[in-house]
Amino acid sequence: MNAGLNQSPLLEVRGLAMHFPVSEGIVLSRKIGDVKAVDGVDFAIGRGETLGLVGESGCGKTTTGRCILRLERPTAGQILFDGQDISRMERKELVGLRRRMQVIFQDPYSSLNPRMKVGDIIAEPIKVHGVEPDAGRRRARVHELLSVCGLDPKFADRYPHEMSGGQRQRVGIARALALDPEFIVCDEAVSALDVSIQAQVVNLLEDLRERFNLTYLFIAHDLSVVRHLCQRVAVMYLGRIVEMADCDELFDNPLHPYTQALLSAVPIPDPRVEATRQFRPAPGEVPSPINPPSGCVFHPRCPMAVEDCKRARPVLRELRPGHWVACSEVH
Amino acid sequence: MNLRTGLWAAGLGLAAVIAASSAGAQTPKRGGTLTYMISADASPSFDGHRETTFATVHAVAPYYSVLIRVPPGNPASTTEFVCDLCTEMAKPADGGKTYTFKIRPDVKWHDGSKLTAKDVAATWNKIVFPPKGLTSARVSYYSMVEKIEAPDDTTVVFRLKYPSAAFIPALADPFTWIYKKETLDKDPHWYEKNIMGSGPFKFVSYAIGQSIKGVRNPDYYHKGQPYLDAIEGIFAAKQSVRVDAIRGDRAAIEFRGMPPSARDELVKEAGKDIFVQDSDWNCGNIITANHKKKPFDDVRVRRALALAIDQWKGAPALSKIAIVRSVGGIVFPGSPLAATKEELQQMVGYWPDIEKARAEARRLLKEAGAENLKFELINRNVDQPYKFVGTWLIGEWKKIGVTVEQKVVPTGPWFQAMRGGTFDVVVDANCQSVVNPALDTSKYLPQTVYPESYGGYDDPKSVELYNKMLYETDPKAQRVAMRAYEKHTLDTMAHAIITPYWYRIVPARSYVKGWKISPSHYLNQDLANIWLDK
Amino acid sequence: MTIVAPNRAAVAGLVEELPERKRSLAGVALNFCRRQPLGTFGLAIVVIMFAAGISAEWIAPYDPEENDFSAMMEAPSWAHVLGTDQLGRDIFSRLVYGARTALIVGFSAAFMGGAIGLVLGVSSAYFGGWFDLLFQRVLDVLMAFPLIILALAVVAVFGTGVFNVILAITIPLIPRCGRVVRASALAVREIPYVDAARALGFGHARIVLRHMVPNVVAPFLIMLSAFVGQAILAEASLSYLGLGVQEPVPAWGLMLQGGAEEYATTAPWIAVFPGLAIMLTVLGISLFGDSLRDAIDPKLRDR
Amino acid sequence: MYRYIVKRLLLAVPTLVGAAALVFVLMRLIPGDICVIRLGSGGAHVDPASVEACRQELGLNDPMIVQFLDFLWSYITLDFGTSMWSGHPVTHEIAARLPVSLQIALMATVIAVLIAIPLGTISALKENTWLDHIVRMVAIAGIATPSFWLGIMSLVLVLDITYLATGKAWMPPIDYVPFWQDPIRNLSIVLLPAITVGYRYSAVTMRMTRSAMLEVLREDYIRTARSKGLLEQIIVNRHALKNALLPVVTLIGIEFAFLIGGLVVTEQVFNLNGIGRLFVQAVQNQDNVLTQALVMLVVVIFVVTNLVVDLLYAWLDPRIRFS
Repeated sequence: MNAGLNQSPLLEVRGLAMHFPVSEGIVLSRKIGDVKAVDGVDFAIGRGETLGLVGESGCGKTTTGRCILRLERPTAGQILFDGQDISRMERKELVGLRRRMQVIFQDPYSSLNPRMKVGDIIAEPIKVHGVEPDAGRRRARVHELLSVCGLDPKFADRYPHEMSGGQRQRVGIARALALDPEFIVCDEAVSALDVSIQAQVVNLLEDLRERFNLTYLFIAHDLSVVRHLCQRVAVMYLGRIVEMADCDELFDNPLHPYTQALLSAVPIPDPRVEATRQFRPAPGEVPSPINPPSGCVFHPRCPMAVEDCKRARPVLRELRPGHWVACSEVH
Repeated sequence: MNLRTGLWAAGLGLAAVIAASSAGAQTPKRGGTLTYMISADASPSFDGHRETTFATVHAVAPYYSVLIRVPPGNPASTTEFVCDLCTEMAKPADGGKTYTFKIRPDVKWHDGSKLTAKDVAATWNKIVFPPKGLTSARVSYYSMVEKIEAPDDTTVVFRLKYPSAAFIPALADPFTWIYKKETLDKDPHWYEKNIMGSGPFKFVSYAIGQSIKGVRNPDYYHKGQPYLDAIEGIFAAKQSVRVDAIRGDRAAIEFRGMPPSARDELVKEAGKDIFVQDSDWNCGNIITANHKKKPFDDVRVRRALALAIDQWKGAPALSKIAIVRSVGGIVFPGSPLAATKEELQQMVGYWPDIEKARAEARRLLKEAGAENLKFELINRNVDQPYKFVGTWLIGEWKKIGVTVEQKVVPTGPWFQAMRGGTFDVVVDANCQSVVNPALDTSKYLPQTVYPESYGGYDDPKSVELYNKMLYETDPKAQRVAMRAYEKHTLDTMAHAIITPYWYRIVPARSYVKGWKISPSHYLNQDLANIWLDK
Repeated sequence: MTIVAPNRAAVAGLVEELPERKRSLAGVALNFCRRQPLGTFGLAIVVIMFAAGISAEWIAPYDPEENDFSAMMEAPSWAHVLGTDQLGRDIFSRLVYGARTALIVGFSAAFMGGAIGLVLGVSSAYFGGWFDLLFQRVLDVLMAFPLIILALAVVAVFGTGVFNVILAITIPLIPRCGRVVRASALAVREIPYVDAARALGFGHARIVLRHMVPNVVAPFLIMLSAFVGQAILAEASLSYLGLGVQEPVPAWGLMLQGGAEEYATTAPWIAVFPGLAIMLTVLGISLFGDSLRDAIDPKLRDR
Repeated sequence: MYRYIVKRLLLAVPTLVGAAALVFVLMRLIPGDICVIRLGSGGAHVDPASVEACRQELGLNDPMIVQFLDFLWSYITLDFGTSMWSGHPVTHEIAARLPVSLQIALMATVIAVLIAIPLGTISALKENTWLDHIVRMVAIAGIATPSFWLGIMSLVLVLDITYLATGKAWMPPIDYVPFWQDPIRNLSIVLLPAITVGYRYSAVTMRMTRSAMLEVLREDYIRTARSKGLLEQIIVNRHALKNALLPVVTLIGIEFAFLIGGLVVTEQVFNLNGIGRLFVQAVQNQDNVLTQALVMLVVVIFVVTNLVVDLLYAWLDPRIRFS
């Protein structure tokens, strides 16, 4: 599926599934089920594009990101990166991929090794991948990267705990850029930051995209940030994509009942409260991913649900040009 | 023999009174319980035929009779043997190939039944010809025996393949307890876990690994004996525990032997309440170099190792802290076959001028290209006297520039190192019960002739000299032949270094009477003649 | 990619001044001494023992391995300040040299056991899966063996000698360390910088050694101080059973073996001084280790 | 709950098998075997033919794998074999020694708890005072002292003091008698070793009590209680101690499991016929069957104590539930 793209995509995900087995017993353990964290996800991202992936916590968006990064080995499906399926690659084969695909994590406090100096953190991948064997030139490169990310190069001699959250996140970004990647997964990259800092970092990301022709998968639950940064947005619920469209189209004209509920939940101005509050756009509890509801997984909470929704799993259909919805009841 | 009497000045200037012969003068009193220490963890099984440790003898011997034994009144004798179950010592007949013993008719088993010659013959058949699946530890002592029969209830006949002077001493082995035929027929393993004999004491109880108790056998055939009402042996491998036990009068005696420090401590504190007997011990540590390893294949190196050791100064010093005392050659110092001091001093390793000896040792090492020799000395994890001897030797060798690391291992690995020939130099031991130098010195023969010789050498000359000594019947000529064998072993070939012989010191509460020390801790342990002067 | 002048975002980031560096090392030490008098006392003992061990050649008045049969079991005097042992060796000299042996055995066993336990514990947490399961079972097995029994068996297999004794003590220390380390490494493993390292394509060895090990090392170092004490005591116990360091090497545990019990009443100085040396050293190390933990543990630091 | 216990016990199976394999291999790595030891330890003759017969009799000539499978199978059928040294069933051998060791272990535990908890608590309450320093010194000295040395010294002291006082040295009896047979004799045997072991044990426990108390005392709810003006006594007893006890209980349990190891040396010093001494004998005699049985026993004690500790933990802290 090549949803909504005119050119050949940089990344294409087909039928991606990630099931974590749940077993019982110790000596003779038997499998009693799966946590279906990701259960058949398809999307594609064009070069230079930013795709937002939104949903409640636990919907599988982070797992999707980790599968693409191959921090997990997906249970099923294909991940085509620049036309090459990386979903089954072994560790050694992945080394080349690592240079082209990077990640920025949510928590700037824990994503940096506290025992290493900032300079070493950024220099390490350059050294390991043999990009720049010369130590002096490597140091210069680190300084460049720091300034690109808006940090005084003197920070290279500091430890992460001597820096603020925003500064650390810039170090994280600099590290991600160190290998000169084409594609970056931003896993809730700004969620943990204060609003003012959030804006700065979002601006930085935007800026870097333009300058280095980067492609982002931007995973977030904060819709306003997504709207600011992304060209397209995919909405996930319980391991599946329920709606995907161009950013403005989705925000202005959400079709899936879940998206509608999501958008109707007004953000609370205080970012700290916003970041921590239970994000529950629809009535009822999110069902367990071990035994997801039959048919359409959203049907127990869906205001529009009909009897048929319990049976048939709705497919993602292109209702309007570039606007895909997985709901049998919207037309 | 060689039982020392008189005053013995101890290291701390204390004197221990030893008056072994005076004990017999008093009339024995009846009654009382003797609590004695057994210096081991526990007897393995109760079957003397199967076991080799003195722990088994000390624990179980009082419950059994034997055919013949060393005289209880003179256990130090190396030549005299007396009857226990027989009525008279057998005379060799048939050119020394037949020995006929008459068995006492008045012997009862502890279960009340009568002991007959059939029991004796059955027992000896088990010892000499163990059925398959049964271990008999001393089979090799009896290789001359062809047949053992009991033609009637009072007669046992031993038929030999060839006449042998070693036969009667072997028959007096202290482990050869007589078992009941009926029981052996039912279950030859029965005596491993049970005790039922005809000895001076009846077995009462055994607390596993802790103690063994018995009471007087009223039907004992040696009339008047035993004097004690009851006995209790307590196992304690740790020396300090045994010393403390005697010190605190929790036990009256320990029969194996204690180091001088223990005696000094006891005498110092309890004075005349402690009575000490001591004797040279038919045990010694032998230093064996592995002839199969360089540079020990070189006789010069072996001689140098022997020359470095100042036996004459070391022995008296060591005797203050360890259970060793007399400098000797390959023959037990008390034996008529043993070398005199003058004879010893002619040999390498016993030179009176130690400086000259060490200079020679250095010269030999240099000549052999083994200066700055370094090696590992395997020793057994036994304090007394193994480790003391080892430490002393290392100090001596250091004086000729030889560096030695001592590697101490438990008994199993120690044996394995010797048997497997994986050592450089090892502290070996030779410990026999009945003093019999002609047989005891076979230890120094090549391994091809004597399997428990661990030097790994082949030496036809040595075998020739030994055989000459063995078959010599004239005592004087035998002594001369022994000197030649000894000189060859210790000097010419330097196959072994003999460290000072062990010295047995047995301190006891002085109310313990009647027991006499012997050169072996295996002998004279049925306790029938002990009485308490309380 | 080429980089040009700082851009808009970069300028926006330069908002905070660089923070001041932490206190100097001397300041930290001084503060430690003031707050932890017991720890300082312990440190002093350890330093003295180290000094004794290092400069044994200059301090010891006699050769510690030289038997002197003319001076056996002499009570403390001016010639032999702590007396002589059963072979006439100067006890003070043997104690001084023994400090070297004790520290070598204690520290090598603790560090080797600690280091192997550290790497195994972290690897187990990092790799997870069957490796971790297997590792945990192996730990259970080894932990269930009493330390001294395991050491006894190891010595029985390999024989005595300083190196083998170190080995015998090291092996039982590995699981004790591995277990604690694994627990903290499991927490570290969940921290995103480990994921970041994986995403950057680093090898397993680099991730374990460079990213995980340094971050579990603080509790580990404190545990090490306890291990050093345990190792010294284990050596003494092994020696007591006759399977420790062997004569004539001067070692405290060895000095307590045989002689200690045999002459405990007639020549008590033979037993008393080595025992005191062991006690003081282990006491010093433990006091220091405890205070270090108090000083580092943030939960205990706030007062 | 029962599911949890069953699960934990099942989890112990691989541990048991692993321990079995380890001790099996270890014992066979030791050079030599029980036959040369029993036939040769007297220092006399070791007749090769007798050694061979003995090896045959004890099954030491069977292939390793056969021996190991036999060993496992015998445990499955609950037949623990007979000691190669004495020929007695190992259950017999162990049963004879267990009472002494258990009595000392229990007495040491009681002594430890009685000393450690009050002193540890006081030490924490009076943190950084001279009292605290003294208690800590005493505690750490207990960990730092080689227990066998302490045993030797105390034994000598008893002998010397009684000698000086009465002119006749008194030492504890040497052969163990169960408490119900002769309480005085029993206690005079067991008390000294129990105190020796208990001191070290109490030292470990005291340290843990102190640090656990300190931690709890800094919790907000204790501060609240204090600020409310509650009596110190009540705070300590009702609030702090109860919560501080959790890690202390764990430690007591784990140390109890390790006590068997600690007894190895103490039983040597006092010549007690217990499990620890038997262990050393079995290893040194290379009595594989007995050593294996003892290791299995210790592992079982270890597993069971850990389980009991966890259950106790849950009982003390209702927040912990098993799932």
